[in-house]
Amino acid sequence: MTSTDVKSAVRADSGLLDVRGVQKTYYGSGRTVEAVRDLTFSVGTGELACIVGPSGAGKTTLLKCIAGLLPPTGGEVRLGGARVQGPPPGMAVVFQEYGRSLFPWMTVADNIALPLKQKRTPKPRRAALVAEALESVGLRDVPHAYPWQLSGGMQQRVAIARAIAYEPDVLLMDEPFAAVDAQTRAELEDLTRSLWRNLGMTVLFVTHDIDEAVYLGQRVLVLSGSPTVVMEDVAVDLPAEREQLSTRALPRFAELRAHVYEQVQRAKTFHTAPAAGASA
Amino acid sequence: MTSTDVKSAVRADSGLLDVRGVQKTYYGSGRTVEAVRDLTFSVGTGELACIVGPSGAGKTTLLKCIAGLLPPTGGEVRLGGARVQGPPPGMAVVFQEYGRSLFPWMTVADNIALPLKQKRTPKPRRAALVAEALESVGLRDVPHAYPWQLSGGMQQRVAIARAIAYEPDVLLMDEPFAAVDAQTRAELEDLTRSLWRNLGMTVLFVTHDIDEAVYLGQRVLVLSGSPTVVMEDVAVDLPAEREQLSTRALPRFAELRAHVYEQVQRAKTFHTAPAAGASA
Amino acid sequence: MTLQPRRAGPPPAPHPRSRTRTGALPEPLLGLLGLVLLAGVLEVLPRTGVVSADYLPPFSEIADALVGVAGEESFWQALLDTAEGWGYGLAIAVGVGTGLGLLIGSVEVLRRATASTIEFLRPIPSVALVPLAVLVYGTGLESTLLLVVYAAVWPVLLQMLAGVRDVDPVARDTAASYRFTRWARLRHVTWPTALPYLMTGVRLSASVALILAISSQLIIGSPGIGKEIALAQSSNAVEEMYALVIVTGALGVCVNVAARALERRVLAWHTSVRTEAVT
Amino acid sequence: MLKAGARAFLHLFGLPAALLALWWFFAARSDSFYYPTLNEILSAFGETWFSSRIVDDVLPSLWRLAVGYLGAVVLGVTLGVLLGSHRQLRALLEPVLEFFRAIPPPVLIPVLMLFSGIGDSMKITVIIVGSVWPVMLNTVEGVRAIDDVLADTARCYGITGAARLRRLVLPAASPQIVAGMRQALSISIILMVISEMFASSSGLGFAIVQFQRSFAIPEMWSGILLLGLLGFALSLLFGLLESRVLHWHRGLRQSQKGEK
Amino acid sequence: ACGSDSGGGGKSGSGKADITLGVIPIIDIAPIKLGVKKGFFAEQNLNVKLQESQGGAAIVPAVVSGDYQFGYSNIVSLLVAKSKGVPVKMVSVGARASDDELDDGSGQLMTSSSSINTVADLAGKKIAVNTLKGINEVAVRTSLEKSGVPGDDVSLVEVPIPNMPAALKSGDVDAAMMGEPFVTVAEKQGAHPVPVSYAAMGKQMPFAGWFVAERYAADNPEVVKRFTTALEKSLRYAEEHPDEARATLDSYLKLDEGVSAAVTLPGWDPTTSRDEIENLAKLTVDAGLIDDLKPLDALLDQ
Ligand SMILES: Nc1ncnc2c1ncn2[C@@H]1O[C@H](COP(=O)(O)OP(=O)(O)OP(=O)(O)O)[C@@H](O)[C@H]1O
Ligand SMILES: Nc1ncnc2c1ncn2[C@@H]1O[C@H](COP(=O)(O)OP(=O)(O)OP(=O)(O)O)[C@@H](O)[C@H]1O
Ligand SMILES: [Mg+2]
Ligand SMILES: [Mg+2]
Repeated sequence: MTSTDVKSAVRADSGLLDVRGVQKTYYGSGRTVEAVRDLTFSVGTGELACIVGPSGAGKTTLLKCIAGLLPPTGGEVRLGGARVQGPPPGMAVVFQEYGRSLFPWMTVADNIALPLKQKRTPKPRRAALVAEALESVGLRDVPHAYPWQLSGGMQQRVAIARAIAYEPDVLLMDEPFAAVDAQTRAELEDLTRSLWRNLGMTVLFVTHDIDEAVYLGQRVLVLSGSPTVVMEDVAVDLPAEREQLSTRALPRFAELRAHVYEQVQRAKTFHTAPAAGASA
Repeated sequence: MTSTDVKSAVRADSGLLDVRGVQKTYYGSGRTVEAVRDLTFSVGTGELACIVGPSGAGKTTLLKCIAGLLPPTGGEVRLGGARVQGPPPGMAVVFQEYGRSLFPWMTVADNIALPLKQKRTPKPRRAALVAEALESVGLRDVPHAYPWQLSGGMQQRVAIARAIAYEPDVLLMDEPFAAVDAQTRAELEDLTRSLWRNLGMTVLFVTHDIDEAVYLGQRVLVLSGSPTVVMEDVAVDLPAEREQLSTRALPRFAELRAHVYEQVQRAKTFHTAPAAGASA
Repeated sequence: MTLQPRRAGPPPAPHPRSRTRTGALPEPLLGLLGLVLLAGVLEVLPRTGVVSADYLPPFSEIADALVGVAGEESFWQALLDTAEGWGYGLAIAVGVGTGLGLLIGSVEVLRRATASTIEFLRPIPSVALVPLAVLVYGTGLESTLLLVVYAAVWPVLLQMLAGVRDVDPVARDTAASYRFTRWARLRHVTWPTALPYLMTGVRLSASVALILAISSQLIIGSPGIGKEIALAQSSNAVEEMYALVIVTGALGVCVNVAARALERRVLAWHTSVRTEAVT
Repeated sequence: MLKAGARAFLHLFGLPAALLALWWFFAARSDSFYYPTLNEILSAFGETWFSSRIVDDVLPSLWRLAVGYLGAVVLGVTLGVLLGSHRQLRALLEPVLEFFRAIPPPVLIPVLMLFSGIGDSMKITVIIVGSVWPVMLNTVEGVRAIDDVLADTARCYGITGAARLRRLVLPAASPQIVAGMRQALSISIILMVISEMFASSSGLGFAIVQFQRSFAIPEMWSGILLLGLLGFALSLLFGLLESRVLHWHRGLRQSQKGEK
Repeated sequence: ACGSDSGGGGKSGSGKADITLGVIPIIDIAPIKLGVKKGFFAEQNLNVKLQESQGGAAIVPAVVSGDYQFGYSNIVSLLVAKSKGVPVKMVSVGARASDDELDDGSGQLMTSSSSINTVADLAGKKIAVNTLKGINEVAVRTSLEKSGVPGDDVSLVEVPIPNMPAALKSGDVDAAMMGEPFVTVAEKQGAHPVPVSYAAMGKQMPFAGWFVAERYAADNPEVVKRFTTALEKSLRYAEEHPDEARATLDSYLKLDEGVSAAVTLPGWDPTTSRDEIENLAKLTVDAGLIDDLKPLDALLDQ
């Protein structure tokens, strides 16, 4: 299949993501880890799904398989009907290792502009997108700094800015707000939702913060501990208009939150041999 | 002053930490940032103080100055009466960039054991400490893996395990739980408190999670946005015995939480020209 | 650094270069000092009879000869000839080595398929190829170039191969996920990662190329410093020979100064440069 | 399994075989005295090297090579670590070292002869002096590029002195050091040859030069062939060492590729 | 590259021909320099360019490939080359040994050791020669055999001539086979000659010659003829005017003050007789460098 074929197929139904029986085992020097055992779910075009699960469950692995960066050992990922075999067009990823995903040899602005250049975004539009993205993550002042001159949280926000400036059809985010302060986090959450609603992207959002998952998502997928399966798929039936204080104050929010929390707690001991039970 | 002098001085009052008028400006290629303007506070021996503040406020910078890794541009840090000019003995640091702070050429167990070897901990004791520390962060199964074979959260927990196995007098932690899931986070919080109480360490804990700061600390220092000053020093008058559910359910907890939240919100716009320091 | 704690207020504006410890010389001066010390050693060794002044004359005499040599027009012509063979050779070697390195390094199949051949060809000394070079290209510049390029291409190529391998997987994934074209990946990810390696490769190559340019003049007799050295040698003009050797060494020092300056510009972002820059 | 083996074989010998075939083709139709046919070279190879020369020439050469190479590695790493970690020292010594680096061995050898005579020690010195540079430069750069967070971590935990060297500096710089050692390997072989051109009465380089001087061209080519084979064999050995020392780096760099 | 006409390297005929000579920068080639200066080559309509190389490694292939038209080499090397089938032939004698086996400027064994005075004293000693398997080795072995010492009872090592005085002084070698100006240099440093020299192989024995590629000789007999004529004239002139020859030395060597007046010059009688050269060839056979005299015929024939 040529790349134009893929492209047009994706355009047709560019966001429909289908994860079918994905299985991933890492074979390393003497260490074999079955990170993901059997994951099957799908995310419709324009949906915003959050993924929670214990540390080491395989969330990052799953995201990489979806992004076409890692070939699954079994099963397949389909995006817009086509099988994902390499990074599909129109997809942006915010990596958990944000620090290493920024190019240290480029300034912040260049880091954000480069993917746009790759997309052949015209120059004036590019400059506007970069400035806008930086503005929206609260980094208006640093376009000419290098990533290593920034604090952890600022680096992470640069990575986010790069992804949103790209205006992707599908956005994968791996714990994107882990290093920012509470208030910035809230702002970024709202930013994510508004971008999602305005641009109609499909968003897959990995987080450890259960409140965040419930607040952001239309659905929350709860993964079990490693080897990973989908433990539960919680539909978040909160109103579409969300607001930090009022939404979080809703009784339904508290219910959902409690439910997901319970599930996550169960997730760690989901498999008969509860390997990772911290004992302290 | 010889290193034995420092050592004995530290032993005398090993935890008393005195930050006096610390100022730090980064002079970089064309970019000069006044990260910390004037910080003065002290943390008594055996105290547990949390530090919160907006992203980019200079928390990491402050921690590095305290650890003796970065010479302040102005002011000084004193530990146990002696001026800090290099990393003092008996101090452990968990870096925000946990991934880069693990030695990729060593297994997880070796990473934890190495500082102990440097302290001349006898071998059997060392093995016990390593096993115990791994157990307590929920990583019993991975001593022979390399750091890069682990997930982000697992790597962070290895860095934590290394610090606690070291049994330091002073423990500096820079957003140490940012990459772990909610339940593990709660467990690690309790672990930190129990270690602190049992070993009598002085702990300085940087976090973005205001709940966490209030739950953990005896004090919460709220830093302003860059250039940084101490905005408020909140004493946490919660009972010493804390428990995840009941303590967080206390009305006083909610009050403190709300207060700190408000302060942090104010912190971002504390300076009249909020971005003045960061501009080139 | 002052001992007094500072109060709030305007920043104390220490000089950005304040990191050089008190009492220490600025770096170019230090380097000069090193060279002066070397000259001192060269002066003292023969004077104290550790080596015979007949074979290693004191530095002052070499310097005298150097002044004499510098007065001759033929010397400058020779220097020019050497610089020509060296410059062209180095440029070709760096170009070819970099290109091949990027190509071979980023295509796994090529890397595997060429490894054995590269390892086979590398240890073949250029001097052994003299007859071949002369036979094919005569005794002119081309022969020198062939020998220079043959020897100087390997350091660049090998450094490039090592550098291309060192790409951070997260950076690579980032580029892949944004669907960078092959060219963009090369240009924006592989190239900057390999650049520090390449810098070392170029520095290695520069001296290898100089050495070969001079050696091949020495052996083949094409015009240049090497030929002058050979002539001085066969006339037992010891001082003059060392004077020419010193010129050779000085060329090497110049290259390094240039390379370091370039490095400070193009690698300002790299850990090695930025952690040594002012903090 | 077998398929993988066959592919490895093809990778190892495919290109060399093609090149040999090319040589065969061109040499067969050239009448030049200096390009003997492959037949002649191969038969000269057998006659020349499967004889007492193995003991008389090859073994002494290998011995000098081994001592010289190891000497260069030890010296290069030592100097490199020193210069890499002390900026002032580097500023002081770099020009001097660069000065010596630029002097051609054929010019340097007579000077070395003044100090170390004309025996094996001179040849070993030449090998060391010539091949120390790639190791040294790479070590300097490797040491300078140590991750700052990692260096801070070591400082905090009191990992200083010898432990710092062993646990932080050398491993962190090892990818670069190994790259330098790989360079130095072939340079050592070349310098072994060059040093044996002076004041020698045995050795691989000596033999090759003699062949060249006495116009035994097929024999000379067979010597060059032997040098190439030697380089290739040593690089295979080196690869084993490399995969041991740098297996973490391989793993780290490939970790994202998943399998393998 | 020099000369304007297209005959560079020259077709036969009497037109102007550009020729390049591959030489070694030693005193032996003074006559050529002198001859060029005197215009003997211009008389023959030859435009001569001299290219200095360190030795046969570059000269022989350059002559074979036609980059140089004529080359200078010692005859033993030419015999060896011929025995291996290198397509060259010798056109003229280049230099001869002197008459005094204790004073040969081109090849004289020098020693600093007071215990070495006769050839027999050399038994078991270490001797430096410029190139093994070359004329010096033949000279040393021949002298030893003549004195009843087995020819292989010395160990020979290669040392470049400029480094020989140092090697002698440091005791790295016991004796060294060197040429001028180093004989004079070593003498000044207290070394003395031992009767092992080119002259000891045969007084006035030709030891070096000029050669061409066979193909070139066949294609350009005329140029070769003119070259040998001019060469002969130059050699004779130098032989007859040693002072002028000495003066020439300073024009291409960088000798110390007074050295050019003190060095021993080789003989330059150009008469090429097969018998004289055959002597050297026989010695070469005896030393084991070639198997028989066939190369000699090939070298001189046609
Ligand atoms: N490169 C690798 N080589 C070997 N094992 C790996 C590799 N990467 C991940 N793993 C293993 O796969 C499992 C899942 O890792 P993954 O990074 O997907 O977890 P995660 O859900 O993202 O965890 P976290 O929330 O801590 O980031 C872990 O047990 C980890 O040790
Ligand atoms: N190496 C550096 N060079 C130049 N500027 C730096 C450097 N490190 C930090 N800064 C600047 O100093 C300021 C404070 O950074 P610091 O890392 O201390 O913040 P932080 O409070 O830890 O933030 P975060 O919560 O995001 O980690 C930031 O504006 C940052 O850009
Ligand atoms: Mg992860
Ligand atoms: Mg920080």
